[in-house]
Amino acid sequence: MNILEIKNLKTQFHVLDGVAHAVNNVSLSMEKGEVLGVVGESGSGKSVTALSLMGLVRPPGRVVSGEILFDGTDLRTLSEKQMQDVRGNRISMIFQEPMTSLNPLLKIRDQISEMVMRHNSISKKDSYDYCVEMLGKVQIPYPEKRAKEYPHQLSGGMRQRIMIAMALSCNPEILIADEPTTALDVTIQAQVIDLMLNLKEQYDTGILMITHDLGVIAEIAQKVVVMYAGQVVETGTVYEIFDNPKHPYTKALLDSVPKLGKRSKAERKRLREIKGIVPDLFTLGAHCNFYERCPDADEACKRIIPDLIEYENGSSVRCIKFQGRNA
Amino acid sequence: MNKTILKIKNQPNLIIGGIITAVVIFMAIAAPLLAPYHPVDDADLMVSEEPPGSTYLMGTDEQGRDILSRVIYGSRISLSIGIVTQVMNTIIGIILGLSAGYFGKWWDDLVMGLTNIMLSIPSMIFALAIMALIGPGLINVFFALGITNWSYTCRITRSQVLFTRSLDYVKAAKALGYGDIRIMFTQILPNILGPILVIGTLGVASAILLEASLSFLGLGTQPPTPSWGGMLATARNQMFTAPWISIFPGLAIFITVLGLNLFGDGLRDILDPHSVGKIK
Amino acid sequence: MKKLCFILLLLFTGFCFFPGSSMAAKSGGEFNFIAPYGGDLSSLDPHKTNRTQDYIVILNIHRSLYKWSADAGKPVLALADSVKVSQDRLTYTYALKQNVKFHNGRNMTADDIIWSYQRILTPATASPGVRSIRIIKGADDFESGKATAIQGLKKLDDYTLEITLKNPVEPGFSLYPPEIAILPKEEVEKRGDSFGVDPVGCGPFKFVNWVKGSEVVLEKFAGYYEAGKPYLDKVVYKIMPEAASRDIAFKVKELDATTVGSVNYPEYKGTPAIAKNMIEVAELWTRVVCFNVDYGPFKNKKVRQALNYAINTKLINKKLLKGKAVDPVGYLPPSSPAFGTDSKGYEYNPERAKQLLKEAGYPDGFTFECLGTDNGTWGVKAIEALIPMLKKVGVKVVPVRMEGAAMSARAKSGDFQALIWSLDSGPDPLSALSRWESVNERVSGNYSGYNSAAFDNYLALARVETDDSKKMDLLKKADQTFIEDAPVWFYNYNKAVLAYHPWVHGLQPVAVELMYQDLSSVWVDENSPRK
Amino acid sequence: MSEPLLKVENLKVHFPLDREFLSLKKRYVYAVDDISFSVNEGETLGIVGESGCGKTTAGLSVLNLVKPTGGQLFFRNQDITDISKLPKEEALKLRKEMQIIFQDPYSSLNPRASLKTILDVPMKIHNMGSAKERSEKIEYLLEKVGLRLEHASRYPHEFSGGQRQRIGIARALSLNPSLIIGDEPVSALDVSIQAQIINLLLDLQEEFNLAYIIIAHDLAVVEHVADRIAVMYLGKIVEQADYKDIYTSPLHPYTQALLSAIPIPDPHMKRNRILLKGDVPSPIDPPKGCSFNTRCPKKKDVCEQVEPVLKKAGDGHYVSCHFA
Amino acid sequence: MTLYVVKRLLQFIPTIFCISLMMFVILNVLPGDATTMSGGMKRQLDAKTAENMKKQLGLDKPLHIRYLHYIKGLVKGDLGKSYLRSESVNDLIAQRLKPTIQVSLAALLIAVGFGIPLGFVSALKQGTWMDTLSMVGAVSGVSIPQFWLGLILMYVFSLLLGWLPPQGYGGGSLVNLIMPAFTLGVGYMALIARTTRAAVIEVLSEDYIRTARSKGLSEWIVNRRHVFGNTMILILTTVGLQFGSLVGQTVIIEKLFSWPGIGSLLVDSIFQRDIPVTQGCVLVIIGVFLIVNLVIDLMYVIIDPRIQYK
Repeated sequence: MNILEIKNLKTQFHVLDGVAHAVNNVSLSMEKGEVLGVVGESGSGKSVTALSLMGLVRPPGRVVSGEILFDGTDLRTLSEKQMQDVRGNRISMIFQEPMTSLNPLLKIRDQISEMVMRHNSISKKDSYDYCVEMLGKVQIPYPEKRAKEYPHQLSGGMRQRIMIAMALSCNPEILIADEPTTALDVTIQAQVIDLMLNLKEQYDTGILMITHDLGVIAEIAQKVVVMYAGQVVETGTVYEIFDNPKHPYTKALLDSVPKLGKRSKAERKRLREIKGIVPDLFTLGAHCNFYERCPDADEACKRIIPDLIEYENGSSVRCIKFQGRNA
Repeated sequence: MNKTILKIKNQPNLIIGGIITAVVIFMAIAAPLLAPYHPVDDADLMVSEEPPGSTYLMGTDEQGRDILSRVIYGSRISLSIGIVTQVMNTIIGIILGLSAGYFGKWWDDLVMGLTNIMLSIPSMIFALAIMALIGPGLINVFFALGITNWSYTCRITRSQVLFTRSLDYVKAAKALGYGDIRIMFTQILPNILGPILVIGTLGVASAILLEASLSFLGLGTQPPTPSWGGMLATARNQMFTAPWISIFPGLAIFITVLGLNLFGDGLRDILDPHSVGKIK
Repeated sequence: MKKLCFILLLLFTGFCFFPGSSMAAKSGGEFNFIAPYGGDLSSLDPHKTNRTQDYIVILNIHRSLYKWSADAGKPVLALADSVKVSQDRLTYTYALKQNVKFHNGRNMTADDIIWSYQRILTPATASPGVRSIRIIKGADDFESGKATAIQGLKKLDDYTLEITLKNPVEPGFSLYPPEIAILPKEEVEKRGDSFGVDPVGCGPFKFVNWVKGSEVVLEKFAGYYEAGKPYLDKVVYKIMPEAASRDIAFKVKELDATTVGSVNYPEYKGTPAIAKNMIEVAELWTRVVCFNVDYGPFKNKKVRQALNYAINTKLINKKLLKGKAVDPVGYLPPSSPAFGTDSKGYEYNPERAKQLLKEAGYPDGFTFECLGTDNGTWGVKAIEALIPMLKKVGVKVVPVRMEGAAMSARAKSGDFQALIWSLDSGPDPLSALSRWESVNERVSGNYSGYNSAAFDNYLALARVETDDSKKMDLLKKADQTFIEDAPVWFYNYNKAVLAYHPWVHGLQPVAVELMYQDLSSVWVDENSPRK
Repeated sequence: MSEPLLKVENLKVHFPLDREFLSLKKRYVYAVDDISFSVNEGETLGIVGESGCGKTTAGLSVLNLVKPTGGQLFFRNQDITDISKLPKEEALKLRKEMQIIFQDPYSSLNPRASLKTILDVPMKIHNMGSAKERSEKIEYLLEKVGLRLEHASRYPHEFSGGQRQRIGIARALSLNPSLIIGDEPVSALDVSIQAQIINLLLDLQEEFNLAYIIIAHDLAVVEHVADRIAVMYLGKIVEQADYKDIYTSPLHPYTQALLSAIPIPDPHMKRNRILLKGDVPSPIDPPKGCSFNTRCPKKKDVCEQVEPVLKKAGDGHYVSCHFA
Repeated sequence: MTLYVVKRLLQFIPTIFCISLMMFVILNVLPGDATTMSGGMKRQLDAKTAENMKKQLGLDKPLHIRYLHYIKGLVKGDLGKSYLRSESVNDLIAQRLKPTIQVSLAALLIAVGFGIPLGFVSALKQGTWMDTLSMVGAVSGVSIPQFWLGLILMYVFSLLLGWLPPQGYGGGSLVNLIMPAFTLGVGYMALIARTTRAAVIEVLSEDYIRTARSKGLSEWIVNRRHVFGNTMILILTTVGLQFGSLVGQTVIIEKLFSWPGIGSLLVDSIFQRDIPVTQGCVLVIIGVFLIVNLVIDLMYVIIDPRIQYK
């Protein structure tokens, strides 16, 4: 049973330079309690997809078309009021920048309790107690004390834990994590990822993990969606993606990352690079978005916009050269 | 380039303000061509205080001078007051702010101390004291207002310099062997002109108003110089007996200052959308 | 007897104003007046201020030995019932009123007058009134510390005072001004400096309070020596330097009376309801542009005359000042006893002016700077009006607006070419003209630096002349000489105008300064919003 | 082996904090606290560490962009601890020798200068040839870093992040330096661009025999480019070794934790993580004894008392731990 | 905190000292002195009396001696004695300070009361006609010469409508306060509205606002709880800095409305060359500015937990 299914989502930004096709016909699905990794470089549309899903795209951005089926309901048909009931309650989100994502003027417990009280009929006092409990769950030392502190008194790692505590405080069905560890140091990142996985088990929350870091994806995700220039180019299980990538972009991406401990004197010279740059989202042509950079591209790629081909349940790839499972 | 035009198109403030400013500047430049009479010499007491009519479109003042001509010539005076004083303020502010922010240490302390002192003296009062010292007159107004209002520019320049100085390209310039002066004027200054320009534009507006206030106290430009502030101040006693004498210069000030303010606001929105916090 | 006469007179005047009115109807009510000159008052200690603004109020708190009578056009006795003058006109013996009380309840005696005059003369007081007291014999010795008392001041008994003068001059002119007020010694000493903000006098009104920068409130002094007066219960002086604000305040009936500037003059004149309630008076102030006779072109008499011919003075007075001025003849105004009825001033004659300039060696004219203040009547505004007129004869005038204090400093130092000012030209014609004596420095008011032996001579003769009409003749001749020499451009004599609401009665045409209204005889009828 | 190109001895950089009112004690941020290292010609030294460990400050102070508080710097045996004290000519010559590439491609280029200006002015300052020669050099540099000549008149905002980083590299190269400090040169770039820049750096090193100091938080990147790696923690070097030794035989518990924390892009590799407790302490009040003792899984009493010294643990392998 | 306040108060000393020196020099070299004639003077003092007066006032002593004397008094909190008025400057200012503070605070209230909502509306409706209208309206306020506005208001509300008294203090009653305060506050209002608008727009783009929205909070709550406070932090400084110039502007307003404040006292005393009074007024106005800004800084502590003064 898919708890979330996005179909043909299109989100555009109407700015002075023209129209940016930030999310261009994205479809993906996610099962209850699963960790879905969305990987892509900057500008691939992964964050905008998440914001579209939350109904938090602000002008000049606009969700143009598509369906966002959450537990069978199309979120796009809900009123703003109904959407507010979903946000934070059934779907919650944590962001990349823990340093700026909390209101500097409010105490931690107030920031958490305002959300708990918004979605549950609970007294302020109880919500404070609950807040302390949640802080304990995200392994914040001295939760009673911390709850009364302000964000600036906490380190980045702490704040991200608080964001997680907050996001989980209403027992959401889906937690969207938009690059939750990118701004953190490696050792702290390890702590946070560890924490998220633990909590996922505990709460049975599905996680939509958005990141550019293939390492993080490999560690946490069960299923992976690879995005490029506003489109999904490949989906599959984490093993499929990493062991046997189908799309040339996925392949190139995996090859271009320096891998720890894999280096020898000879290998030092050659990291595999992807030539060129990410295409301009304002001027996408009627062709495969990756063709300019693709090592395998030919004339045909220049003429056709490839479809996302599903070759197995839940696995698909967007490439006209793809010939089937073992090609 | 195209993008800039698009940006401007989206700023009604900037367009309205820009048009008004342009018209006033045009008026100032082309005053001798536009004005039907000489603003000072063509006075005739026989026709004093004529209401607006076909001969005198805006009427005449108590000396029998054509108000339209005086308003047109007045744009020269009032604009030059605004611009000259603001250029002076800006130059002082930039030099002090730039050097203070860049060199820091005791010089910074000194400049900031001075700036804070200047900031705490209301400009009206400082200008008043200076004008009392040197007496009324156009050049004196330039001077008095030109040395009173630099503290804002200085402060903002300094804070911008502090911010810009920490940027990597300034470090790179240093590593590349750029000298201090070169860094200040080629690496830092061009990148902080935006907010300074905005302050300057708004400053032009406030200088025009300040001159009007000084004129009210009898310390503005020297009659018969047709400055709008001076005209308005002189005519204030006739506001109800011969309203046209005060209305037209008053409107000229209002429209020009409004235009400059809108222009400045629009400029800020384009150049420096997040500038509020930087004033600190 | 006297008292009876007085009451009769009072009743008579009362009937004239408002037939059927009684004393009771007259008394009571509040009167909102103005203090229009410059900013706030400085001090209500008459001996320590020289500002008209302060005198307007001081006048009604304090009393001097004499007071100005608008009817008589000269000073009359105030604190004395009568005076005996000696043959040589040097000794005056005053029979002081016995019912004059200070606001603290004490009777005023000759000692108070002596003490007050000594205080004025004491250098530490730095009083502007010293000049007035210097007419008394022995004043110089006292001033320089050589004597401990003024020789010419003698108390015969508590209510009899003898004053001996240096010269046979009319002492009333010197002793009437508000700054020569008689003060109660004990109150002055008790209060020290703060006497200026909490004055005690013997005038018709008691000081109540002074909201600095806004208003001064006085209330009726029940013990005032003129029976039945004052009528008003309360007087409020609003400190209002802005003419436009005054105009509105008057129109909304917040003021009972206001001074009218030239700007509003035609309007007020043209409004019948107001026009019939206006007092106009040719004040004893002459407005002139002083030419600095030490400055190049102005050394030549012809140039100065030429400028007088070149300016259409009447047009300026008519249009710029809207007729709120009296066209000039000489220095002395028409209300002065020495006004030369047969003397003629300068007429507008640009041809003559050109001719004279040519003769003087300035056929192409010249340029000069003229200083002036911001004043609406006798400030740079008037100089501006000269620009086109003088341009016609080739002379360029550059107005230089200055603040009063700065200009005054330059006037005194002689560092100017010309300046416009309003000069005090009365009430005593001799002292008015003596300003221009060559012995006087610029510091003492001879701004032009006028220096004429003939003029000096007339004045010297007039000073010792005991026959009044001969004296006046001499002064007329002096004025004529002054016109001829034209060290100034004769601009106008001030026409002061006071407008009041119909419920106000008893304001007087005071020629020395229209704002010097003695409010003791002013009353308001029941139409007043404040009664 | 000949003398190293750059020798850093006991470098200290302490930033004073604003003094508190009425308090006599001045407090400092101990950003870099007594580190020593050296770089040979043509060699790459990698410096890794987490944010706030002082690695960037160390790099900047080598270039005299931050004044060292203590210690000495030698470049080709010349004392360069304070370049500003040297004669102007001399100082300029030294500036030429060492250049820097920054992390953020957006703030490292003057937005108001065209590419040509960015490259031309430094050469002009150093009197490198006539206008024509310089413009030829610009052409050559652009080609080297993979940009085209027609780009020369453009302004930084017209380039993508990767291209900007190339401009930064061209700018550093323009003076023919022998040492380039790369301060997180690829961490702000997308994965696909990262590889391009790493390859470019490696190519240039080979061609011009450049020495690099690559400062980064990403151990994988550093390991890929460096010959030797120094690991920094709280202003100190805790371990220094050949790139291979760091990975295969890390001795310091911090290095071990760091290595284990790095996510590997391989779903089959589920490792045993060494999870460190808590956060990095503030460099204003570094812990007594071993600076890592607050988080160290192997902590003993001695660690709280005695500060370990950097000791030799193998061929070119140094570590500062009581138990390594 | 107390320590911080003490520290700040101590920092006032050099500022006040510098300003007093600066103003002392400027004022004492002004042409003319207290003995020369100025507006409304009846007659010229004769030379001897003028000299006398100068001696009484100590004006015959050299400048630095006078300054030393002045500073000695200042240290004791004594601003000296007026040259022309029979009062000490302390007393004079004490009487006039209250009206000025009253009118300034009322103006501030009007400015803030209208300016902040206007700025909010404008920012929340950014780009709409309401935005343009509020901003043009706000900017208009700052574009009218104050004395002109004052006279127009006087004309309309006193003469035509008869609602408000045209002038005077009226014992500080509200009806007397309205017009001067409005005239003074309207320009300031524009500034606050503009600053607020920019601040709100800035705050709206912050990450924590997105977080707040992601929690399911309604727009109203987001604005009230998250936007408002953070906006205040951005505009407080402007409010404080501008309050100084507001007090400076009372010079005009007080003259116009016969308001018995320190501004009109200052103008009068400049024109009368009553230097101790001028000096005193300037120092007090600056003192007010410094204290207001100290209060603003302390308000930061209340609003912004990140700021702690020790």
